[in-house]
Amino acid sequence: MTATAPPTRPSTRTLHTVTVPRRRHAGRRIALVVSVTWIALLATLALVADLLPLPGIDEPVGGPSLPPFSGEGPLLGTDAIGRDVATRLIYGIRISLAVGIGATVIALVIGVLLGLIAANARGKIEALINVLADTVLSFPPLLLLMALATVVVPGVPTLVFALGFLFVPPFLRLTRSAALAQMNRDYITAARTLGAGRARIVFRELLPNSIQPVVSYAVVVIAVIIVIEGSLSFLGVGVPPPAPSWGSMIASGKDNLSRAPYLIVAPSLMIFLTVLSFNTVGDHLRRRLSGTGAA
Amino acid sequence: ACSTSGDPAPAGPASATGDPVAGGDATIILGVEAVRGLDPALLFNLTPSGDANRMAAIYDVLFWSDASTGEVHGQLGDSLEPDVDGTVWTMSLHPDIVFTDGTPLDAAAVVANYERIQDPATASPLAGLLEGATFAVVDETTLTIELTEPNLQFDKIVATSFTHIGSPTAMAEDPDYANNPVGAGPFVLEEWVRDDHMTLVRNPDYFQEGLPYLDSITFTPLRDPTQRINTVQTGAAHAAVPGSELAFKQAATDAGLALTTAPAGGGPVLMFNTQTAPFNDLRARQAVQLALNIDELTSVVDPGSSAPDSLYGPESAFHPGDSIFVEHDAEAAQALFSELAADGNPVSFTVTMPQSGFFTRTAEYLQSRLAQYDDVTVQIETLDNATLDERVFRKQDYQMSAQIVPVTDPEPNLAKLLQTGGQTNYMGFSDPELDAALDSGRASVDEKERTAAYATVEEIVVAQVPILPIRNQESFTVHAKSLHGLTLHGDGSLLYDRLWLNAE
Amino acid sequence: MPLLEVSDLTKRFKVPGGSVEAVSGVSFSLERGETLALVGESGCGKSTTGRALLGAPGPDEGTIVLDGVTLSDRAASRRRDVQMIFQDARASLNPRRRVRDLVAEGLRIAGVPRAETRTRVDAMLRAVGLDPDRVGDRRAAEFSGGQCQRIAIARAMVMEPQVLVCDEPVASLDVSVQAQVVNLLQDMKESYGLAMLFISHDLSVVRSISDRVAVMYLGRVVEIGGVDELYENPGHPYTRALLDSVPAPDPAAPSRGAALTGDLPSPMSPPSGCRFRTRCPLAQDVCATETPTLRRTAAGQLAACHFSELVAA
Amino acid sequence: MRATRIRSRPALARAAHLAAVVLLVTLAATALTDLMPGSPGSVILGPGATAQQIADFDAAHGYDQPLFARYVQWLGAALTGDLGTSIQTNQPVAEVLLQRLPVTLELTVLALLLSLLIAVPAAVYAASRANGVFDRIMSSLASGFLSIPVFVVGVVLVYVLAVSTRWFPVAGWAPLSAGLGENLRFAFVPVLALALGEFPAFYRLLRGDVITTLREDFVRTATVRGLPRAYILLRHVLRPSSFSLITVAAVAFGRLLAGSIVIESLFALPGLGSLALQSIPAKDVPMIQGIVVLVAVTYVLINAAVDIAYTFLDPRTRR
Amino acid sequence: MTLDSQADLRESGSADALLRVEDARCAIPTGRGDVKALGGVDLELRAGEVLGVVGESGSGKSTLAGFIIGALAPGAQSTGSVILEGQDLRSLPSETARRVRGRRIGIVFQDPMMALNPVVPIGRQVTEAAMFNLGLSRAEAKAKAVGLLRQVGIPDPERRLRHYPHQFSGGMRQRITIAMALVCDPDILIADEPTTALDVTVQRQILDLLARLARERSLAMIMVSHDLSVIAGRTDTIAVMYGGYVVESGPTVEVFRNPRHPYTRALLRAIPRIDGSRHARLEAIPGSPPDLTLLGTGCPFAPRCPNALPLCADVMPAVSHPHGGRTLRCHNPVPEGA
Ligand SMILES: Nc1ncnc2c1ncn2[C@@H]1O[C@H](COP(=O)(O)OP(=O)(O)OP(=O)(O)O)[C@@H](O)[C@H]1O
Ligand SMILES: Nc1ncnc2c1ncn2[C@@H]1O[C@H](COP(=O)(O)OP(=O)(O)OP(=O)(O)O)[C@@H](O)[C@H]1O
Ligand SMILES: [Mg+2]
Ligand SMILES: [Mg+2]
Repeated sequence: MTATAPPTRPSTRTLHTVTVPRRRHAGRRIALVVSVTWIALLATLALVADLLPLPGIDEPVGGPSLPPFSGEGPLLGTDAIGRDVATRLIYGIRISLAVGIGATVIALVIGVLLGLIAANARGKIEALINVLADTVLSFPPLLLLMALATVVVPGVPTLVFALGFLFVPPFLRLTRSAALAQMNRDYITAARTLGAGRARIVFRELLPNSIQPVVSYAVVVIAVIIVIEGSLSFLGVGVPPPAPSWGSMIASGKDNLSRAPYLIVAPSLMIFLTVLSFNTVGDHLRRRLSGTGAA
Repeated sequence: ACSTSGDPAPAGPASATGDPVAGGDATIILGVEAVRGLDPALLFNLTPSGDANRMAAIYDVLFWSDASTGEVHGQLGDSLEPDVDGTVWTMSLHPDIVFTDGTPLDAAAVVANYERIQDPATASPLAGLLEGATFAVVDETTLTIELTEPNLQFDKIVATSFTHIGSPTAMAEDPDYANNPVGAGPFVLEEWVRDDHMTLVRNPDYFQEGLPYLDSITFTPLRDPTQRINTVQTGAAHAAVPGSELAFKQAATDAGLALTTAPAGGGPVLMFNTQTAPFNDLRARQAVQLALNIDELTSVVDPGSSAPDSLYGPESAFHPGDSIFVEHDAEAAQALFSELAADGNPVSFTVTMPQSGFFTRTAEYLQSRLAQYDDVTVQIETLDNATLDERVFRKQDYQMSAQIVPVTDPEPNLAKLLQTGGQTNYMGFSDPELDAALDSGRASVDEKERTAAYATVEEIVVAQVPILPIRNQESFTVHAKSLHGLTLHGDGSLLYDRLWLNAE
Repeated sequence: MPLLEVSDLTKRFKVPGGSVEAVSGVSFSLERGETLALVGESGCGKSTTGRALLGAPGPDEGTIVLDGVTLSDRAASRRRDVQMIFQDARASLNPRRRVRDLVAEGLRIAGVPRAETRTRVDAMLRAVGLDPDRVGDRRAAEFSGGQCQRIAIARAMVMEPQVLVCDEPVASLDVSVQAQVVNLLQDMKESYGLAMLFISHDLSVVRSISDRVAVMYLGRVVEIGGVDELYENPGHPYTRALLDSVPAPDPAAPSRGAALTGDLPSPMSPPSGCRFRTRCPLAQDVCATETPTLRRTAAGQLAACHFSELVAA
Repeated sequence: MRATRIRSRPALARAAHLAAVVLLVTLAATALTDLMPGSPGSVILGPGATAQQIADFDAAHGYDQPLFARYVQWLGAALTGDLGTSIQTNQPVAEVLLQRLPVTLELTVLALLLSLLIAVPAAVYAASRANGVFDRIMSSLASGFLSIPVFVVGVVLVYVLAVSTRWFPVAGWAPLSAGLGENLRFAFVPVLALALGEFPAFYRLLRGDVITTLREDFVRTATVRGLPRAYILLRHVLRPSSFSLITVAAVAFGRLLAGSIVIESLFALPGLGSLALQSIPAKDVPMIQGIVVLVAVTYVLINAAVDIAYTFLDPRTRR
Repeated sequence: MTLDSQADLRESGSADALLRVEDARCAIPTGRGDVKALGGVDLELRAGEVLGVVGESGSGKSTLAGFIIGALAPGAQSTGSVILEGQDLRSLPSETARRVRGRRIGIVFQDPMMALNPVVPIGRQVTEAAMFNLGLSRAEAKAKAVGLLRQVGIPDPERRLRHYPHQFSGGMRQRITIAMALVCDPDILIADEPTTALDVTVQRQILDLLARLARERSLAMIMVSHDLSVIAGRTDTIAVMYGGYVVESGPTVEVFRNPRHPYTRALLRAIPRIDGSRHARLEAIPGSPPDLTLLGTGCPFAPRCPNALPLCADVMPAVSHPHGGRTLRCHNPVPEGA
């Protein structure tokens, strides 16, 4: 449909898409600012956690399951073992973010590379990459994670690699379709007519122009993975103790739901706010970059 | 004894509602599915939340041991008596018991069951317990069992491991016997949809006239313990076995449910691998023993449970009365830790635990409390059951781990655990004196001698610390107030002939 | 010897459900300093022909000889002698790169030293009417269509090509800006002695810029000749219809001739014989069976029509 | 117009693709179980078994052979429809799978339907009044549910809908043979839990696509021709906005089919998830392979079906 | 009606205008600031008249069309009135106004591919408005659609009702959108660049078709185009737009013969002519079109204007009415007859 399109005059279409009344932005902008602040706060806390005057993550500070804000025990109470909930939440940032960001980065790097190769090579190599992607996609993910948990020592690195691996196909596909859309653009042709080699075209022309949707998607994937990590703890294949991931805190608090519901409230809230923030940022990036989904 | 019922005639709170009435369908929630079927020779998950309850309903029991005291009572069997030194045991059965396929449950059937277990082709995990034993049918209801060495406590082994008898005909003829069990118990398997439900209906030919009371029993597996209690609470089931965590007792009581419990001895114990560093050094084991405050551990890790004060349960004849367990002593513990560190052998170890709530919490507790001492470091490793089996139980590739050892009577579990080369002696522990004491406890007819022997056992365990008991065992079933006649046997499963429901 | 000699150029594309012969057997030549216009309706193969000269993608059949050298896919360095300006200038510029980098790209690939690149780029930017110091560090997305077209021209010209292929360079521009770009191209051509292949569907612009015109219809050249002869005395009914369809910017001008009927046939199954016959007012039975070849007309150009002498009437 | 439009691939290429994927997936499943510690024998026979017993058991089940030989053997049998026998339960794998599939399938289909039932009207309405009160509420709800692990949703739903109100059962399953009403009563809470996890993605996607479509010229044309708003949304906007939704729903279908383990375990549903949960620790290789094949084949078939569905939805892909 | 009498009526503030646009202003907020797409436009259309609106890209032509048909960009703020036979459509309740417009005003857009829903058969797209606005039954609407499609030159219309837009060529699609615009028998047809997306030969067909239909149905028509050549031969009156204003308007012949606004004049000179001479240098207009977000208070053409006075940069000239039914917005117009 590209080739048969008759010559058209410049259209104002591109401009039309940015049309959103500013006043309505206000709420969204506040949400964005709050989200970015929250993520920045988390990042800071994760970095300086060791410098803060906190008890150790495995150090008992009071009786078990003390409620938060009760006056007895620490501010956010203690968990079932009597450890400080606040401390564990803060150290939990490291794990949840490490898993979320780590896995996303792995998926992104591999996915983007394969996606670019697929878009460029076409033919047999593309078919092979498609088979691999569908293989990963059609392998029951939880089965893989559970099986993997028995093969290698469960832990953050394992989780990061496994989840990263599972998320390669979506990145691959996104990159491929973004790259394919660029492949027909004249600036690629122009570069080719100037004698640019394949690598130069892929990395100088294609990559920078197809990476944007991938990056905004990645932010959303971070959020998705944080939630998945939470669910994995329920099946016992999440982060092993005593490392305090938010998911494992919820999973261990779940059995106590009737007596100490606050034990799952705090980590749930952390996941909730963090995931919400990443989603907000992701949405914002997507809107900024694509101009769709606005309004 | 059980708190709600111990005697065949129900006593306690349940009796307030009157005499048993016949009829009714009960649903009972268990923790896991009988994945591998219900062949008594292939007993695996013989825990109350697993196969033990199903087996008891289908096969009934020859003999049962009281879940609290370990006393052995007859059911399908009448008596089980040793000769003087306990080498030859004579078992007599109730007359005229028939399996639900019509074949008789007689002495020959029992022998056939036991010989099948011995047959290597069966690959029964129980084979070891019957190694070398020979059986003889005396008459239709009597048989003898000759052991290779004297064991005056063999009745307890029979009551826990060889108490379910299946129809030899069915076993021989049905290649898929495990999925189509035929017993002589109070109920007959009618329908089994795996992971959904197993329906049993009343056995009209049950040997006790008028029993069972119930028309049917449905077992449903439910993995999540909280959900098991929820189900009983909402009336969708009559009873549930929430599992080994005692904290659920509280949840059940809060939900207005009844509890039937049987406090016993033993329970979860920490195991020290005495074959490798650091716990090949007695001081390291002692240091941990001194460092931990078991009372606190119990209340933190499993609120609602109690700390053990002996290897033997509070109702056990062998309970010493005054505890000889070592008191928590932080300073002494620190001294030992420091001493070991000074020797160049600091106590640094990994605790390897199953991925269940209780054990994981125990590990975390351990780590958090030992973290307060200098010169100790603890790592945690949680493994799924298969890996745990492989690493800890088979290869003994661990430093500290845990297992649950119910000790209603020292025989057979305590012996298996502590004797040199014992079946569950994964600690690699060996102490001749202890072995002698166990042998004498097993072989002795004299109660005094037994008491003395087991007192010695306890002293050695406290001094040598191959294991460290961390919680009292207590079997319990959560049930609706309408369900009566709960009798806990063995590790805490029910006897199904006497269960009854009153219409509410 | 002409600078560029294209003979029997054929290019096919695979499309869902078959293949399209976008260009079939097109031949033409281009002298030094000459401008040849390629006109025709949408989809007739103009761009495909233009792109084939650059090997983007190269032709399936036919030869392209530039200055005596046959351009094969491998003669990459010679390819720099042919440069292209695209219809949508903005789309032909990588939006994430700075103007200076865009223009310098070809020189860098060719291995021209850094300092020389810089001076040549700046000089060329100035030549197209942009101030290198003001625009050099900005990105293409910040410029208007006309400015983008200037950047694209600079990028092509800095390579000092012998042939410049302009694929509808002004079609996307406003009238007031269009004139600026057309004039710039004229200037470039004159000062660098370029040969130009000017692809357009706008016959008015073509008239003002080209020396010779080739009219394409469904992948074939139906008429080729000097611009004045062709405009005054078209030798092919299609050329005639095209000229008649162009509206005059004059309310008083009478509309000429009758409008063509029907639409362009599907390029996947072009009509037999003369491809224009389905819309041709002069069509006879012979047109369906015999493919007309290019023949010289009375006015001097070449036309592929069995009845070219009737066209003028 | 939209990038998600997929050109239908030739049937042969598609079949080859499917075969390759299924081969790879099953090979991976076999290899993975091979990497797990212990052998089937050691798991099945338990810690008490002797090394000899284990070796005998493994040999009897063919696990002494190298991975590849075993795989080829399995594949040969599988091609004739024989998926082997479960090591753990001795049941034929195919039979067990057939028994489990309806539960998971019903769960998946209902969850998908319910989530679409929530997402589609909400998204269309919200998009047509973008930034309105409804839009804001729905978007926050969607973000909220996106941010909660599914088991937390499940646990809370149990408390609200089962334990405190007793409207629905806490757990368990009633097959369709027990009557539709009963079946739905048991299915509702788990289905709702799954649907609440899925709908946000659908909602957000569709909302965005509807907003994009609303900017299309043909919508403007329809508006200025005086057509009623609701008619335009239904006739003109929904269909061209639903292409990506269908792709994503297909992926969700595959994911649910394989991934409702958490919910199946929480609600004790006799589906593929609980089967997987039992089979993995037990190293029940034939069963694991069976589950993987089933899920993979369904996944690939669903995606092929979606490719075909495009043809019906989008006339432009038709020949 | 002669040109002169038309001009007279106009000057007397004609009451018989079918459609009148008064002081149309429109600002579209964007991330970079408000785009002043219309700065105050007045326009008149009489029954049977063809009005050409011409101007370069971004000059506000489409916005003006949108203003008339009530379809501005979301969030756009607009004032002014659209008076159809004495009734101000913009003061009616929006639902009513939309129905009135749907009935009385038909519109054809630039790109027929975009204006047709790709997944709905064209039969439905043509008939639906008739069913809703005229209350026709399905069968009646269908009969009407068949007739219309035949009228616009779609062969075999009964069969083709079931086809989808992509199964038609560009020219046929544009014919279909014209049929869609005519299905409610409107009095006014607005054609916003109806042929820009089409080839010259097809453009000719469509323009001829529009002219024929306007004549046969005595339609009043507003033809929007950036191409003076398209407008030249086919309109009665013309309005030249620049930067959101109508800078000059009047009878087409007059404006072409004697452009008074410097922009109109420059534009006419910049157009290449098919009958022009070879290598004739075009007269380019320096500079580039205005950025409507940065518009000051002055004349938007001032920066490019050869006649600009210092005043022009600050004050937008008011509408003046030189004779002959023309309007002009210029402080320093080209002298008449120059
Ligand atoms: N990459 C391609 N894949 C498939 N078909 C193509 C491709 N490029 C061009 N075509 C087809 O080849 C034919 C000629 O296309 P080309 O772009 O050369 O025409 P054109 O004369 O430049 O048209 P326009 O005026 O619209 O630019 C058309 O039918 C088009 O559909
Ligand atoms: N939805 C919108 N969002 C932002 N700006 C807009 C929007 N619609 C129009 N504009 C701006 O308003 C001005 C007038 O646009 P309009 O589409 O009316 O111009 P036009 O004369 O029709 O141009 P063209 O010939 O390109 O169609 C332009 O500057 C344009 O960028
Ligand atoms: Mg082209
Ligand atoms: Mg416009």
